[in-house]
Amino acid sequence: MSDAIAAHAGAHAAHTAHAVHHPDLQHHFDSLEQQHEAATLGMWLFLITEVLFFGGLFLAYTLYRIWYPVAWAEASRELDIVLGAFNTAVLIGSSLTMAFAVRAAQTGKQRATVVWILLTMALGLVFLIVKYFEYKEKFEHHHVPGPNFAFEGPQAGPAQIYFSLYFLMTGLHATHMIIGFVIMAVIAWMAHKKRFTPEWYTPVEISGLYWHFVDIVWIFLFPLLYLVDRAGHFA
Amino acid sequence: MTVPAPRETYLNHEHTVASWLLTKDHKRIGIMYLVVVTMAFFLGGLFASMIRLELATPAGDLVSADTYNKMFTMHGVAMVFFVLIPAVPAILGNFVLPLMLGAKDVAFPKLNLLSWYVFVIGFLFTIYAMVTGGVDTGWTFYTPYSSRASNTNVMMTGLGVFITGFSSILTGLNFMVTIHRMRAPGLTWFRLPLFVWSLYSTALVMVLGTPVIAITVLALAIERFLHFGIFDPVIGGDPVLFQHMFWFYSHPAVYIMILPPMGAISEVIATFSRKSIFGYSFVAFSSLAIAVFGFLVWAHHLFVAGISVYSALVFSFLTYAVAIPSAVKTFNWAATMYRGAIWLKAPMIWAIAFLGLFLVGGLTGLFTAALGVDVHIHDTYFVVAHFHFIMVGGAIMGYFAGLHYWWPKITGKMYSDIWAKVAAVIVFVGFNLTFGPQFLLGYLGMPRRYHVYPPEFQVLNVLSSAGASILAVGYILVAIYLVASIFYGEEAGDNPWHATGLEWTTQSPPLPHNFEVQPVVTEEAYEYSKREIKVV
Amino acid sequence: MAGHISPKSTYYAIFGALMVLTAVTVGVAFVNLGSFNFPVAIGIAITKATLVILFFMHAKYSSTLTKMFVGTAFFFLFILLTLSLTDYLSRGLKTYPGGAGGAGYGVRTESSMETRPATGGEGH
Amino acid sequence: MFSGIPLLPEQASTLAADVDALYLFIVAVTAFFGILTTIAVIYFAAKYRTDDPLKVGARIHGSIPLELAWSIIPFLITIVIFAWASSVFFDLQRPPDQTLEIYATGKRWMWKFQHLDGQNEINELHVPVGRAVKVTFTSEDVLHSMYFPAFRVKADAIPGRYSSVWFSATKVGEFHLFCAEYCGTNHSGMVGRVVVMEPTEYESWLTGNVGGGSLAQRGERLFNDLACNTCHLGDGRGRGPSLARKFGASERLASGGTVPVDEAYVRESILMPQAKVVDGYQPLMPTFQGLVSEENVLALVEYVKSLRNQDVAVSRAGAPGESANPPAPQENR
Repeated sequence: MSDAIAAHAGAHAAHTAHAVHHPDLQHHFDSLEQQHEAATLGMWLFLITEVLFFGGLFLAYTLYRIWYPVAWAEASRELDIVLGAFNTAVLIGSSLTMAFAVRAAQTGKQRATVVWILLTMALGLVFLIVKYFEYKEKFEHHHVPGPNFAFEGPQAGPAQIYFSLYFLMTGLHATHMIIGFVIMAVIAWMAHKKRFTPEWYTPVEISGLYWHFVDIVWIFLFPLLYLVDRAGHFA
Repeated sequence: MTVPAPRETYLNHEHTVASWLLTKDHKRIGIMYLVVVTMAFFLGGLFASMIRLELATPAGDLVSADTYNKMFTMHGVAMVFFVLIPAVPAILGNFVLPLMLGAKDVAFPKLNLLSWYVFVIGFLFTIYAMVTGGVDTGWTFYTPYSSRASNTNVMMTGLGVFITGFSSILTGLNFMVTIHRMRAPGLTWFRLPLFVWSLYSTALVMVLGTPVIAITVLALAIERFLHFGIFDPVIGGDPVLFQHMFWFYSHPAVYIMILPPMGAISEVIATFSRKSIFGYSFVAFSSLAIAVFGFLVWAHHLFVAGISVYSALVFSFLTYAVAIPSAVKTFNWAATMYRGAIWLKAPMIWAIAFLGLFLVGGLTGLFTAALGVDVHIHDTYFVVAHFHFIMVGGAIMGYFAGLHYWWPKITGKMYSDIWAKVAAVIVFVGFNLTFGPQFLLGYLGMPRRYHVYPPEFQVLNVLSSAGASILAVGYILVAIYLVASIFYGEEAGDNPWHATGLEWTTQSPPLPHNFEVQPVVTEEAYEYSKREIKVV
Repeated sequence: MAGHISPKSTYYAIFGALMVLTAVTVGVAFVNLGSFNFPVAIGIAITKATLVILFFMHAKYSSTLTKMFVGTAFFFLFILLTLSLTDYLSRGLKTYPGGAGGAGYGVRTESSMETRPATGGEGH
Repeated sequence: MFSGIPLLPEQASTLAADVDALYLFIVAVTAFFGILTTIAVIYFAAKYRTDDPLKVGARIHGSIPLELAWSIIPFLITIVIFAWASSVFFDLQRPPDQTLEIYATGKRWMWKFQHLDGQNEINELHVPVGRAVKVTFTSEDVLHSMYFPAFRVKADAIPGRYSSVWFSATKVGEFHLFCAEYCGTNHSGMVGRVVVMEPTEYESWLTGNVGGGSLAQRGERLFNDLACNTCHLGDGRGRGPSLARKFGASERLASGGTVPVDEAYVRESILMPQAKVVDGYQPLMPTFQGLVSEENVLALVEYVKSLRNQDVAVSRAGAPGESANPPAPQENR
């Protein structure tokens, strides 16, 4: 992905797109078609590694949830379900705007592409701001694992595991969001410079894949972390 | 008569340092990996020498216990992450994969360069960790020792491994896309050289496995640094979970190490037997089968680590299943030689040495997979000997076979055939003497990672140390004649082995963009019997 | 350049479905389904993820190869989870007359496992 | 010089011979296939050798029957090995019903053994010949692994959990005890010996080394010193449940469900008392995490175990040591 973007950055602006001698066609590819396929395939493969990357944490999560259902129930209740649900909606919304950004690029609407990407970034920012306040609250309540960790009751040990996983999972997710935010900024700039055409919009598309993936991770994190035992089954 | 102008090659078309450090040429990147990996190899070898010297006597008289522990840890880290994993894919794979496919480059040349930089940064982190006190956890970083007890540079080393992991992921991703999308016209999947199949399988493991070690090491680092607790038994965590996650990658990583050398061996044996590989599709699919089955067996490293007995049964059974594709490959290689026209040049000698050692390594795996025996030999020198036979006897010998095979293509120069054969024999003998006795030691009960040991084990340890010195001579010899060939070697010619394969149809060293005209493939791989071979 | 262009209505429909499913998963979390809360929540999350992959990410219109890659990712994730759990879920089982204490016996596994399904009937 | 090197370690337990038989079987199988393949490769290399680089080999592409044969036959052989090895494994994992119980803790860098009669040993373990011995152990710090090569048994010591090995020694003598899981600086110094003695000698060793009463008695003293007995009254009317006749049975939990009362549950109840509260009782008990060492936990566990056959127990506060209880059973199950 970075390849395609960087390659593009090095190439001169493409006002007159032509399939054979397109300025964005790198020398080692035969056609834009081949280049596009390679780039999207590469992105999908990268996302596969991301699935397994988060997968290790999902394994730890599953194991400890089976072992410590009560601690999971109690610790999860410390999270604010309203903020969690709000953020879920925000992120799904950003996926929608991202899908529209790709669509605008596909149909050659440069200005609309910029607008949709800026909207996506705005929603991403909202998500991160909400996340910041959630983290802040955790710091204040000493729910950050480590020497200062405090948790009422007998489940303090396993609850610390829960919060370790909470911070690792959401922290990594937020890191991905920030990276996505930077990528979006680059893409918005490129779109603003009218670098995309219906013949060549690969960077928009593969950045979109990445953004949607980050959304999917959250779609799993939300029920796993916020909705553990709201029905009061274990405590 | 005028002196003909030297041909333009990827080596001579640019000369500046920047032209190397900023190159996007897969061939130059392969060479840059060669340089770093060779450094790591001699670094790891240095640590190994220290270990073997220390173990020549039962007492801990050469280095202190702490130093010894750091020695074997850093030997493992350097060799596993910076030699075995990148050796064949990143050096030989990078160099020959696009050539074999008839492509101008890999799919993402800049990403390829980035992988090298990521690799070097990871290596520098690890070197930094080594020179500022070292690390003593063993390359396996088992918790809670690594997270709580050790007071060495675990964080730095872990970060080095984490960063290097991304190099591996990006290389794997690049190779997979390249093989899918960059094949020359006519080069269908079943016309691909078997080296490509093995690289594809390897890339699959890299892409699927490496992220898990990345998250595991990251979790460990955070547990150590920020005192999070995921594996911490004090708050109810399970240290064995770390082992599960660690081996989910690190066992398939063994296949990252051994599959590409297997592919190189297929090339060498077919070329020097002047025959199609016996059972092409079985060899090809066995690579994929090894890659996939390799993901199902990791807990055989945990048979005495406290996993459930039922789980142990499942993993033992699956381990036997993964043994079959490796056996199939070996039988096919042997069968390929049947009624061949066997030209015993140096690469073939290395390949035959590989067969002998890999055979021992693979067969001794049957012992470690057998539950009843593994309880006794787990964490003893038997296991040490077993995996060295696979990783050094298999992976490194296969790497050398491949390096000797493609060396004339890479450098355009031919090394001394006779010295190469002598080196192969020295390495083979030295290797067997080093690690053969360790099987006996292990079954007699000598645990691994022991700085001092009971005196009754001394004779076998002395034999092993003696073998190690022979081995060292062999490796140094290889370095000498290969380097010498660059300066004094004869011109190799474009196809010195009279081999099939697209990489031999271009000049040696190749053009910057590999081929003058886009090659088109019209036949299967290794069609020696059909083919009028171009005589140089 | 090729590439499927979905109508805007499709995106709106998927967005709507995702929002509804989010509301459902929150709502259902407050209903005591015993041991089924977890599978239901995961089921809804998988459905949502599938919608995103198929429509927002255009996997539905992509090559077989892409689809295979997506499948591969989840297959190996499945392997990681299930094969690890073969250990954890069978650790507590009594395997021999000697009782507890054999290799593979976990201190915490067993009772918490037994607690979980057994509590089903009497949630407070 | 080399004649002195044995190929097998001493066989000193009932299962050692079984493990060695399996080992030798695999040696035979692998040697057969290894030598067969090696001979084939060397023979082909010699017979079909040529120095003419232009000669080409025969046109053979493969053979499906051969491929199937050398896939299926090795697979069947590995199945045999798998089945045999698994049966040996189960024997190694499954102690007989009557075992002599010994407790141990691993800590950097020593093994500490506790006998039921109260004898403590460090890096040395005395056991009688011809009797099944089960060592139950845990670790106080990092991973260790208890390894007796002469008995062919090994298991990792894991902090927070109990592991065990069992063996029945067949030879009088001294054998190695190793730590097989890397545990830091002095890992290779975490070694010791197991001394196998004639039963009579063992008895006299036991009586010569008594110190401070049996393990169960030490547990009882701890039980009183830690004031456990103020709540866990013998008649069941205390704030905590009576512990008489509990071990080996199962207990109903306040959260519903049952839990078998075994070493692990007793240990957990001492260190994390509110994890599984017995039905009908309040979660009042404080944790003893950090207050009781793993060795003392084992003593308490053994004490609770010793109460399994008693009708009424644990009500005599203030009478440490002078026990009216029958001596703790030396044999478990």
